[in-house]
Amino acid sequence: MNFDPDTKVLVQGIVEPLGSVHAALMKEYGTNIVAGVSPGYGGQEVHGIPVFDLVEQAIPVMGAIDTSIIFVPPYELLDAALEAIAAGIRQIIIVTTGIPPLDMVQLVRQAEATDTLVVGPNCPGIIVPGKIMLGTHPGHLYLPGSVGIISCTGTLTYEIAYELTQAGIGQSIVVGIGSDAIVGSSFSQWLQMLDEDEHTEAIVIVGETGGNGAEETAAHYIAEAIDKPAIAYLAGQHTPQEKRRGHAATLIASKLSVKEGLTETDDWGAERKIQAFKQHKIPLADRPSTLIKLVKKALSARKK
Amino acid sequence: MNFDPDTKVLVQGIVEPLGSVHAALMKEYGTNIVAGVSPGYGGQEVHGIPVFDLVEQAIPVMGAIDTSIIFVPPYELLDAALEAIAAGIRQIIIVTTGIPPLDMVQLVRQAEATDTLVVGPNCPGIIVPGKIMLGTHPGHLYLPGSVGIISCTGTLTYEIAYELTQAGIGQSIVVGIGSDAIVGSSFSQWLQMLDEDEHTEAIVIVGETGGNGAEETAAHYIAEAIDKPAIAYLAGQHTPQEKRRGHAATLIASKLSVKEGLTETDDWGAERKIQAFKQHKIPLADRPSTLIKLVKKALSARKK
Amino acid sequence: MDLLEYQAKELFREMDIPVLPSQRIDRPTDLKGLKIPYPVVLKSQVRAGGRGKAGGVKFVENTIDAVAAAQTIFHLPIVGEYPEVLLAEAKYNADREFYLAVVLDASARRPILLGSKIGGIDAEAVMEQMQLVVVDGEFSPFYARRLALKMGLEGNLIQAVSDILEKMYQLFVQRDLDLVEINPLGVSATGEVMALDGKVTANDDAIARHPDLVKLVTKTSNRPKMNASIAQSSRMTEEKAAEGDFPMLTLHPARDGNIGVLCNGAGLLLTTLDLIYLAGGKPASFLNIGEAILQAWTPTVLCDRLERGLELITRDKNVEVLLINLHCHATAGDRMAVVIAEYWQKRASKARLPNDFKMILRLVSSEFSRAQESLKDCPVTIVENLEQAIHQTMGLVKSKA
Amino acid sequence: MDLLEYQAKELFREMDIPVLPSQRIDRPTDLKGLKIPYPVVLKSQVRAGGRGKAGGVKFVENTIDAVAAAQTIFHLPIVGEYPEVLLAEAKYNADREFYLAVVLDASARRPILLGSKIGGIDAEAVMEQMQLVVVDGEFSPFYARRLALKMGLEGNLIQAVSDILEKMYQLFVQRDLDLVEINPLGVSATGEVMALDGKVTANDDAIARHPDLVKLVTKTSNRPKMNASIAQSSRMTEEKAAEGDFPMLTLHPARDGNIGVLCNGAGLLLTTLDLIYLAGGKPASFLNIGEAILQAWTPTVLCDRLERGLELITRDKNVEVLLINLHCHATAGDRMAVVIAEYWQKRASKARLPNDFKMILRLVSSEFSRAQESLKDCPVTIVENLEQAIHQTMGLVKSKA
Repeated sequence: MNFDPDTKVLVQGIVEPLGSVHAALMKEYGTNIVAGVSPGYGGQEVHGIPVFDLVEQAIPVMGAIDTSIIFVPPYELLDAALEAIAAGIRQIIIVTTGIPPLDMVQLVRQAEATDTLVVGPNCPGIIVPGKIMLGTHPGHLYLPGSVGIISCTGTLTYEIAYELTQAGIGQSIVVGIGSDAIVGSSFSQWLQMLDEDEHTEAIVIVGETGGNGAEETAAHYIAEAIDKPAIAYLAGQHTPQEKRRGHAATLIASKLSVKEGLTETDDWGAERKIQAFKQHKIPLADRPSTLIKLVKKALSARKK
Repeated sequence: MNFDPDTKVLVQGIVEPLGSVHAALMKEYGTNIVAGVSPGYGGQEVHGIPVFDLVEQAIPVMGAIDTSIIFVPPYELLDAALEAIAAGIRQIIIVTTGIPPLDMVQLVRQAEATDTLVVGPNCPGIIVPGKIMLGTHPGHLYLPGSVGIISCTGTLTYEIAYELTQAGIGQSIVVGIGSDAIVGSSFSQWLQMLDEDEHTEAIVIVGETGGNGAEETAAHYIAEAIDKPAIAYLAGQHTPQEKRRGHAATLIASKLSVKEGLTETDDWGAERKIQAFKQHKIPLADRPSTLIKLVKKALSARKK
Repeated sequence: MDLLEYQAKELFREMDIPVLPSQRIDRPTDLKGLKIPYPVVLKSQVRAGGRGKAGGVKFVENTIDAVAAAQTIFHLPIVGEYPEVLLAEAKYNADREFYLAVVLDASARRPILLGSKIGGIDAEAVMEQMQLVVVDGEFSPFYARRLALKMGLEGNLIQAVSDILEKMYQLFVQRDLDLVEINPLGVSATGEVMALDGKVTANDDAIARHPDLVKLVTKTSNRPKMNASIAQSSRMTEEKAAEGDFPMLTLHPARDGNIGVLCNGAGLLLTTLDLIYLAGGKPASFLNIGEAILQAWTPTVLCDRLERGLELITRDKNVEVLLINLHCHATAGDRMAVVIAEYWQKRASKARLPNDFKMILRLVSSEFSRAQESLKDCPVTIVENLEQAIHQTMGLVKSKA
Repeated sequence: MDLLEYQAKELFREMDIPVLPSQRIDRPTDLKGLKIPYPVVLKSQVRAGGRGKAGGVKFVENTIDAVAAAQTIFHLPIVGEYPEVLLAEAKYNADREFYLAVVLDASARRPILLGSKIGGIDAEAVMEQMQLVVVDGEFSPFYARRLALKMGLEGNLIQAVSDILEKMYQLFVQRDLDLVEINPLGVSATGEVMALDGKVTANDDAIARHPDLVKLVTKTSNRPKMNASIAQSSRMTEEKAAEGDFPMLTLHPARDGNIGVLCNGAGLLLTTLDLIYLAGGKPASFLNIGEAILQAWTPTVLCDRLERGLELITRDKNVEVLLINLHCHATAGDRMAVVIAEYWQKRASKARLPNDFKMILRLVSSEFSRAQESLKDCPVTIVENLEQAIHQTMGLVKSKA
């Protein structure tokens, strides 16, 4: 994990509409965006950022690059990410959405083989308030502090950070891991990293009761391996939902013709996620205002 | 390199005609063939060797396996080799011939990623005279001793070993690396291993003046990195051959429409190979009887 | 996107996965030109499960019976879905039946092979024998043999079944599928195998790069029914339009409520709905106009989606109070406010909104004060705090009661 | 196996690599039904290079000229090869011409991409600008862009050229090819690209698993000429028979000699020939019946190949002395000796071998004495030592002189 303010950052797909907008916003926040890449646009500039045709062209000019943030269209994502890995970049944040899952399988294989951290796809990325913003977080909602947030949602991540900020509780790091079926880094991976991060005193998990997210796994992982206080907020606890299949591999269960057989319990997926946190006595909020209270409680308990 | 007599050996394709014949011959030579694999034949025995359906089934029964010798048909080779690697086997000898080159590219990639030694394809394998035979070498032609042979030919390898044996010169290890365009391990790789092998006092390179072989590269490698005396024999030095293209990547030069441009010199490929050895003052024989003399000379010089 | 059985079998045929001779039947009279000898099986081509038990599969011995059976099946809905076509297929005498599938495992983040020595419609029995192999690295046929052995197969059946699995895997990868399933795989007394029924699910994100697949699925027009429940909707709100660049907007009607909710982002929508339920309110319809971060969504696109979203949600006449909850960043909040102001003026002037229709805009944006300015002539309440927005919404609902 | 230009272009079309409208011409009169508007280029479909300079490519403006030009080209051999078909193709005005290729690099043990900003027939100029990219890992399009940039391309041409390279690579891998080459790739003034000429080489070991490729290349019957030189022959002695299981035997006639040489193994054959030349002998014909280790070569197969090999080499009437040099291991040496004895008796009794025809068998086998026994009634000299075998062979040659 290398998110110092001087970490060198590249934007792939910088001439894409979103890439251009967010490159400017990141730069404005103070992120050290040293180069952009968009094939065919080499030699141009976007918001004063030099554009190259290929990632590997930027490196002799700019030196080793730590992180790439990718905004290319979905069918070009796998190639762009592999290009970044081949050029030696070991932190990749994928904002792009709509990526074929089998492309992600290939990317995850290569990331594992090269020890590359992949965040996303379909995610707002990472922000270390006051220091660096890598993705699409609206920087003005955040406040430097000691609470780490790991979220699999999009704008709800901003909402939670904003409510913490309004309550005077700053954040050490906020990461949106993405909400697609296959994501590059998991709740558990980030829990581990935040547990080791010296600036983080408490960890907030933001998830949903439905969806593909691995909130349940996160609950078990917290109980097993995390020393710092962790608090969860799951959206959807009061909104009626259809009964879901109870198999761990949701994607499997929802598609097989024999899915009935995969059912272990008949309750909601929601209920199982909620139970996982309750079982391990991990504080679980059902609305943002409750979350704030629980976080405050955890932080003051830690200070004693 | 692990070729002790107690090394555990597996034969893939043991029910194939060649596999069955050579499994028996290897066993007779004293090789510790612990299992054979041929899908659909699990539970049977071939020459008293138990047969399994899958490599990974043999391991819990027989313990970790060091080497697999593969005799499956060419289009099944890649799968068989990947199966062996996935089961943790790190030495693979491929006797099979007629393997599509792109299958070898895939295999070489996986072998590199897993640090697996691949010998062949289209090769007679390895023999450590008096100790172990892994492949198709006719054991009765060999004599234990201190000369290592690395050859890219087939029956000519037997011929050279036989002539050394008849002259009373024993062999420490004889390896046929195979004569296909893409081979799993090269002259250079084996030169390195034999240079480090405590039982080897001199190294013989057996090649051809034509063909795909990397004899020229071997000559340069010997000059750069090998301390032990090395002697080469190239077949074909007196047989008229057509003029060949002088580019290192023979396979490229022989196919491109612009190959004329790739020609660096206009002489035979043969002449360039011969020159490489002469340039580095590596003794080069033009007939087996000369080779014997040169080996004797090298051995006696070493004893002084 | 689930393919129909006959479409799945067209793909099987392409991959040399053995299937029975069959013929697509568009209307009962097609059976007079049947080229398959009797006895024949007629099968309703629907995406829903359980067609066998529901009477959607019939064995027939001659043309007269076949036409009558086809008429019956065409008029028999399976879980609410009428078939547009039937499949007439030769009969097969299976000695045994297996289950095989290739699917993506989200937690392993790898494709997996599934197999059971028991196939067919008794899901519990199938599951009891279910075996699984994760395809860790690049696929190679030994993964398929590994599954065949875990299934307990022996002798020639190992190769026969792993050959089928290999072709299923190739199909899965070549066409970017979510699922390839054969259930049952018939095994004859002599050890021959035959895909008797098949299911193929295309991936919505990947299908656009497979024109042949698009062509195959657009041959028939019946589409899977939309599931209105939010558990699904949090993922299904946006469904790729076949020809457009952007996900379609889909309205999700709830029951008995009178509050409309429009958000950008599924999680934000869920939180907003939670808070409404907690305050005693009842939603009528809800709509997610999309995460701000969606690929290629320029401010213009999100403004356009907001406008279309407003139109869509105000069509629901049960919506008396509309709560719009937006986080605006790259898309400046004031531009969104202008869209709302313009929409309000246009609709209100044309009397296309009821007089007592109320709107609350909860907006998080650095342009909040400019947004306020844009909305000053509209009867739209604008607030920044979420709990306050809920409070005001509930106040408006109660004032109407 | 080299494909003809029009076959290569069929594959290009399949991969959506842009090619010009073209038509295959089997006889000059086909040009009367030409569907491409004039002016048209007529190209001799031969595997040999240099057809342009040799007059095998002609521009024509109308049917009369076209028929005449076709007649000329059909009767014009290119490096000894007559075309069986011509290709009639639309004319293209290229602003620039590039060179692109995908080929396997044996030393890197990886496929490589080759590209030059100069294409066409001036090989030296093409080579001067040649750039190379090794495809280390799984292919991804960035490898193609890497080459385009090394070639010095800018702007839209980067994507246009790397798109073509990506498709060439896919073709290369999907069909297991040895080479895919486009030379020249025409680039129009507006930056459009067009494959003007193409070369595709199928891999002899892999082609059997690509039935469509087998079908494509067996459409025409003209085959590459056999190169009689041993430099090629050490690899070309065995050529896969299209329908058989085992490589075919091919006899390689030398010049002016009177010694036949038959060995098992190419290296052994080379050594044997070297020793004959060193002793002042001259080979007439030589034959490699195959390495003992060839896949699935049971003793029976090798015996059969020896028998067929004997028949083949004794057809060369220049062969007065035949030296057979065999290493026998899995295939017991005595069984090979029996084959030789039987062959000798059969042929000699039918007077199909000249009276003074001599045979030397050099045999390395643990069954040497049994082999000796089998040959005791034949006038075949059997020895174990190679130099001695050469010595005896030379003695027999000299005794005949």
